[in-house]
Amino acid sequence: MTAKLLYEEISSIERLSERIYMMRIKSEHISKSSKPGQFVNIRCCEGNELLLRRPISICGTDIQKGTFDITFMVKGKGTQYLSQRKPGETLDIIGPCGNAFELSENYKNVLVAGGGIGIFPLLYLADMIRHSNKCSLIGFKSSSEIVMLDRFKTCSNKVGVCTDDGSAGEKAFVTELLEKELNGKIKWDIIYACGPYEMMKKVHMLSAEHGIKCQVSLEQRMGCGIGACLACACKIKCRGSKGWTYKHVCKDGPVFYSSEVIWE
Amino acid sequence: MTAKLLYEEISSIERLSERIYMMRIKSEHISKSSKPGQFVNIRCCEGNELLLRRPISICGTDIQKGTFDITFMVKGKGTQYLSQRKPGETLDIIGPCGNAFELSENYKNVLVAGGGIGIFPLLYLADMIRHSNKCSLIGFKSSSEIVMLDRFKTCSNKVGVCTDDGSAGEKAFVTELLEKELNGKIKWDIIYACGPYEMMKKVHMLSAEHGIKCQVSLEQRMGCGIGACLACACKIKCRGSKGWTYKHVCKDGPVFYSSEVIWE
Amino acid sequence: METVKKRIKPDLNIEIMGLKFKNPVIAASGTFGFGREFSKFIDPGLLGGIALKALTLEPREGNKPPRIAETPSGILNSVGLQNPGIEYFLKNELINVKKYNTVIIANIAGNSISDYCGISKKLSATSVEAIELNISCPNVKEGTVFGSTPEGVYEITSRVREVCGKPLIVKLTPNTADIAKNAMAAERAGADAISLINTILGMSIDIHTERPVLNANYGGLSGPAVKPIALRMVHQTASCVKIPVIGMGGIMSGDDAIEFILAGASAVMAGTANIVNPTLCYDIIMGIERYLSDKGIKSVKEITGKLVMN
Amino acid sequence: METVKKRIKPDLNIEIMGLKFKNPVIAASGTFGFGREFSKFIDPGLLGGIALKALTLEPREGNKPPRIAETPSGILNSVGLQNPGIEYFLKNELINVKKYNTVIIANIAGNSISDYCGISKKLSATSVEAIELNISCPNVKEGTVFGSTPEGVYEITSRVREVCGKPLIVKLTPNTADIAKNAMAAERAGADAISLINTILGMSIDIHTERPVLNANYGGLSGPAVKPIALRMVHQTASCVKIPVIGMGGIMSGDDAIEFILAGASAVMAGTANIVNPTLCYDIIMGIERYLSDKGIKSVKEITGKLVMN
Ligand SMILES: Cc1cc2nc3c(=O)[nH]c(=O)nc-3n(C[C@H](O)[C@H](O)[C@H](O)COP(=O)(O)OP(=O)(O)OC[C@H]3O[C@@H](n4cnc5c(N)ncnc54)[C@H](O)[C@@H]3O)c2cc1C
Ligand SMILES: Cc1cc2nc3c(=O)[nH]c(=O)nc-3n(C[C@H](O)[C@H](O)[C@H](O)COP(=O)(O)OP(=O)(O)OC[C@H]3O[C@@H](n4cnc5c(N)ncnc54)[C@H](O)[C@@H]3O)c2cc1C
Ligand SMILES: Cc1cc2nc3c(=O)[nH]c(=O)nc-3n(C[C@H](O)[C@H](O)[C@H](O)COP(=O)(O)O)c2cc1C
Ligand SMILES: Cc1cc2nc3c(=O)[nH]c(=O)nc-3n(C[C@H](O)[C@H](O)[C@H](O)COP(=O)(O)O)c2cc1C
Ligand code: FES
Ligand code: FES
Repeated sequence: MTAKLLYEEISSIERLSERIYMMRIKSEHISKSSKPGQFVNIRCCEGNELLLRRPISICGTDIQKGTFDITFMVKGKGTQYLSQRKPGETLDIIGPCGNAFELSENYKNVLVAGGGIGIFPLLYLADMIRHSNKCSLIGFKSSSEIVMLDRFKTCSNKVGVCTDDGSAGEKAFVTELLEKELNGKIKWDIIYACGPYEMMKKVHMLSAEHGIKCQVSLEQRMGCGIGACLACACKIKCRGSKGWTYKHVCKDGPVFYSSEVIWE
Repeated sequence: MTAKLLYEEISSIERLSERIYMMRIKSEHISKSSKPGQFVNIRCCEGNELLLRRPISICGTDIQKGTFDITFMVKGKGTQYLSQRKPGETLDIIGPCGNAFELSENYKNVLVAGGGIGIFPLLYLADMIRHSNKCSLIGFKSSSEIVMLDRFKTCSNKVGVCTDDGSAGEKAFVTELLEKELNGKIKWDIIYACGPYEMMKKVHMLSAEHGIKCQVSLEQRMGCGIGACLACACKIKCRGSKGWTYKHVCKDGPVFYSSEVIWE
Repeated sequence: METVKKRIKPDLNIEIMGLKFKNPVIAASGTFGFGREFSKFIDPGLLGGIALKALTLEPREGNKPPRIAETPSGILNSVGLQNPGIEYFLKNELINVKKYNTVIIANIAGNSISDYCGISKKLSATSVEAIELNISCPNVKEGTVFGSTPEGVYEITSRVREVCGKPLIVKLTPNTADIAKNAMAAERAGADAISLINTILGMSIDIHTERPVLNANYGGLSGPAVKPIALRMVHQTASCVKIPVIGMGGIMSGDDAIEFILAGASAVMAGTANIVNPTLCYDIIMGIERYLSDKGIKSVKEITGKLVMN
Repeated sequence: METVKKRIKPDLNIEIMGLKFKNPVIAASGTFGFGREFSKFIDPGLLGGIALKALTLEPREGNKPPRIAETPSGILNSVGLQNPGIEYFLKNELINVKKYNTVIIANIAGNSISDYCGISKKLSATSVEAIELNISCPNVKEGTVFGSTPEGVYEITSRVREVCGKPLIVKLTPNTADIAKNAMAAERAGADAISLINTILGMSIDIHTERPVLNANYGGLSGPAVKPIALRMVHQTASCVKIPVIGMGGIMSGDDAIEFILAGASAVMAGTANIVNPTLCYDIIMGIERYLSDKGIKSVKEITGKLVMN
């Protein structure tokens, strides 16, 4: 349950697309204790040139084998470093960090909506929801960035795919697919969303319009990742005169009910 | 002849003792143009945490195969990095840098005196002197640091070995072995020396007492390694009121006649 | 030639401002919270001390995010004094942090001298062991007003001194032309110790959005990048004042800490190190011990200011 | 969603102080010598300009070695103005450096205002294109005397201005509390441009010898470590003066240069980069070109000061 500082061995690394890699890491502790929505915070350099750890969502675990997976897109120097690691090397990791998505057997019909790198934690989530009707809606920039589609198909009752440029699936935003589902026949119990801020904001608005619960996973630049440095602030509603307070993505999140978030 | 900026492939790396490694690097340019006493200046990090290149002497070349060798002792982060490189990786190198030892067919009897990491350029030197009577005197801290003894034996007519702690060879300093040779029967034409400052200073004094030419290879902390930044100053005698001027180890050296140097 | 000295277990205890520290490594303010989160990774009782996150009279929300950015061997932060306020702290946090078997230093900030005096008075009646006057935070508008000139430093320090019943540490800003003058002003005004450096004002730009990375535009630079500057300032300060100097700025290892101690620091603080690795302070302590032991030095006190100038 | 813009070859020309530069990347003083050594690795004609190693009236030997030390993502230097003197330069070096098809900036230093005036007068009669007043070198005792206060900056700049027949760049020291005030003083006194930052005073200690690594004890910090500080100062300065600002401090790539340009620099200088890699200035130029081309921006001039504050 609690995050630990760990030195864990990489068991495999695979390139899924031009910029996306999946890494499997051996870790008794994380494979046993993690839940969908949680992340690990990884040192991404030898020496001290890049000081901040990179937060990466856990996107699957194998309790038997004692491993967990992360999937990441190469963005800057940190993810570049990660992409160049080889099996057998060790990584300096803190995890599992943060709070997971709230699962419940009462949620009979579940919508999962992810955009870009936001789909990775959602795959883990969709995998772990066992007894519900699941519809996964996933969006990519273009066909060349489509990854993990098969795995979403395996663990979902329905999958909707779209791309910004129409090079695969529908030419649409995830939120448009979502709107269609919400206007359809099924009475959805909850939406889980992860992706770009504007997408999640729109998802929140749709969920509010339709009176459906919605959880989102927020991103923010992090320092410690353990709730101490107060770097990763996000505006969350609360009682009191201002009506909001800064909570912290790494400790109070990354998962929040979308209705708690002050969307700006 | 001229130094170039090169990206060259490591062809092998071998651990000679606990802290000493020999690396063979493929380089047409350096193998062809380098001379004993010259060095290469190597970037020792990915990224920009360690900005300064490390100067390492060339300790041998193979013109046929187009390779050259360096031998180095792990001291800090830069040499640590070098020691962890693998064959097939490339290094960012400037070389060959600096001025070589002055060889001459007129030198019939040649003394080579090296201490610690100073022996590496001298091995290359001893190897290249073909038609003279060569006596190599080499000193180490202790037996565990003795390397390349066989190679010195192969290319020298006589080899003297000493250690500071007497764990191998004579318990003596190189300068003591040198003094014995100078007091012996042979009339030496030149001494080539490389090693700790105090050792070279003593070698210089002995050479002066005995009226024998002496060349030393100086060390200094370097920036550019090409004579532009003026970091690697050393006091060298010159005409004029002060009697000395700052010359630069990377460009005017590293090899100087010991009589030119202002020893402090 | 090195002579091998007999290995001994060196004494890491120090005593400054009348307080005993089990070792000279203190977690720097703002990077260790009130200890709660770290206690899951490291026993805070292993540290020499903890400087708590800055406290203000009223709760503060701090700056808008992003509040942190990475720079070469450094980080910029603009957290901006987010804290629950002194009352909340006294009611809900103090008892917890006092459980750790280590010296607790309260770091305080305010908008006005009377704020600082108010908090100091309140804290004087509690069990915190010392008060660190943060007159140097670059992340709030008023932050450096008090700390940038000798006059400002003198005024606030002497006013707080009057009401402060605890050992008083004045934490100086590096964003000044002459650090030693500010340190001497603090000493004259009655400070029991000087701590430095706080962060250096800096900026980082996202070239794709064409905006500063930090929402606050500017932030405070810390980490190894600033170490040479911090070390120089600690040396300048320690050469000018008689009260103890607590040195910080980029300490990531025992060897880094030794540099500061040689330069004149009686104790050190590590900030960014905690953010990088929640157990790094312990490695720093072990590193100091190893250095002393390798050199056969009996006590860390022996090497404070031992630096020989060229 | 990014819209793909048509790829164009952007225009890197700039014109400042009435001088045309083929691109905004200038080799920083002290790191490129008089160009001779570098010309073996890179055609200096590819650069926007070269700021020469500082010149003084008389030859100078500079400081005792060691003169350089490595720090995290930075270097400390204490070369200390070693140079052959203005006469030697005019006789033996100028003709060579003028061969390179690029703008030549003479960087000058001295012990007194009349030294500076003397050199400026001499250089005004030559073919160097501009004069950079180095009133900010931390490596000589008198180095920062002129440069640390607005009054000092004003005085020396206006005196040199009177005798200087070339475009005049004043190079500021970061070792000050308020960089903008110094910049404004230079502007008022008639400077044609401001360049900054020179190095930041720092120190590094060898824990085994218990001495500073540099023989001069303190040295000047440069390289990526100082970039956030430099960027902040360039931004502060560019927000306050109307004359062009030449930004530097830790530029190692085109992206770094873009940060400075967005922050308000009309041109940039790269110093430490040359020491790391003698051809890096060219990579910086190519990197700027790539950034502009990727964004479909026609001229580098369009983005000077384009930064939008949060
Ligand atoms: C809770 C959480 C979970 C995440 N899960 C994933 C995942 O599963 N897969 C994946 O590819 N990415 C994920 N990200 C985003 C990932 O953290 C960034 O892409 C990564 O940090 C970029 O690092 P870099 O060095 O490659 O890029 P750079 O831009 O060079 O990084 C510079 C700094 O900015 C920070 N940063 C940059 N982008 C982000 C971002 N989007 N969010 C937070 N910090 C950022 C970096 O951590 C670093 O400190 C997650 C982010 C968060 C907050
Ligand atoms: C001309 C020349 C030839 C050399 N040849 C060899 C060789 O063949 N084999 C070998 O093992 N060593 C050689 N050295 C010494 C070698 O350069 C240093 O051991 C090495 O730079 C240490 O780097 P580091 O990062 O491991 O140590 P660190 O101490 O971490 O280095 C810190 C900084 O100090 C500099 N530095 C440290 N020691 C020296 C030194 N002795 N001389 C110059 N700069 C130093 C480093 O280059 C670096 O900039 C030579 C030095 C010179 C000047
Ligand atoms: C995220 C963060 C928050 C900080 N908050 C405070 C603070 O509240 N009060 C304070 O006096 N200093 C604060 N500092 C400054 C540190 O205590 C320390 O002076 C500085 O970071 C230099 O040390 P370092 O390089 O070891 O981090 C903070 C630093 C960081 C990185
Ligand atoms: C080795 C060295 C020598 C320098 N000599 C000078 C000089 O003679 N005159 C000067 O104005 N600046 C000098 N500088 C400062 C640089 O020109 C530049 O202002 C500073 O290094 C910051 O830029 P950088 O980080 O790109 O190196 C020197 C810097 C270095 C590293
Ligand atoms: S990253 Fe430190 S509190 Fe969240
Ligand atoms: S290292 Fe730059 S001149 Fe020698």
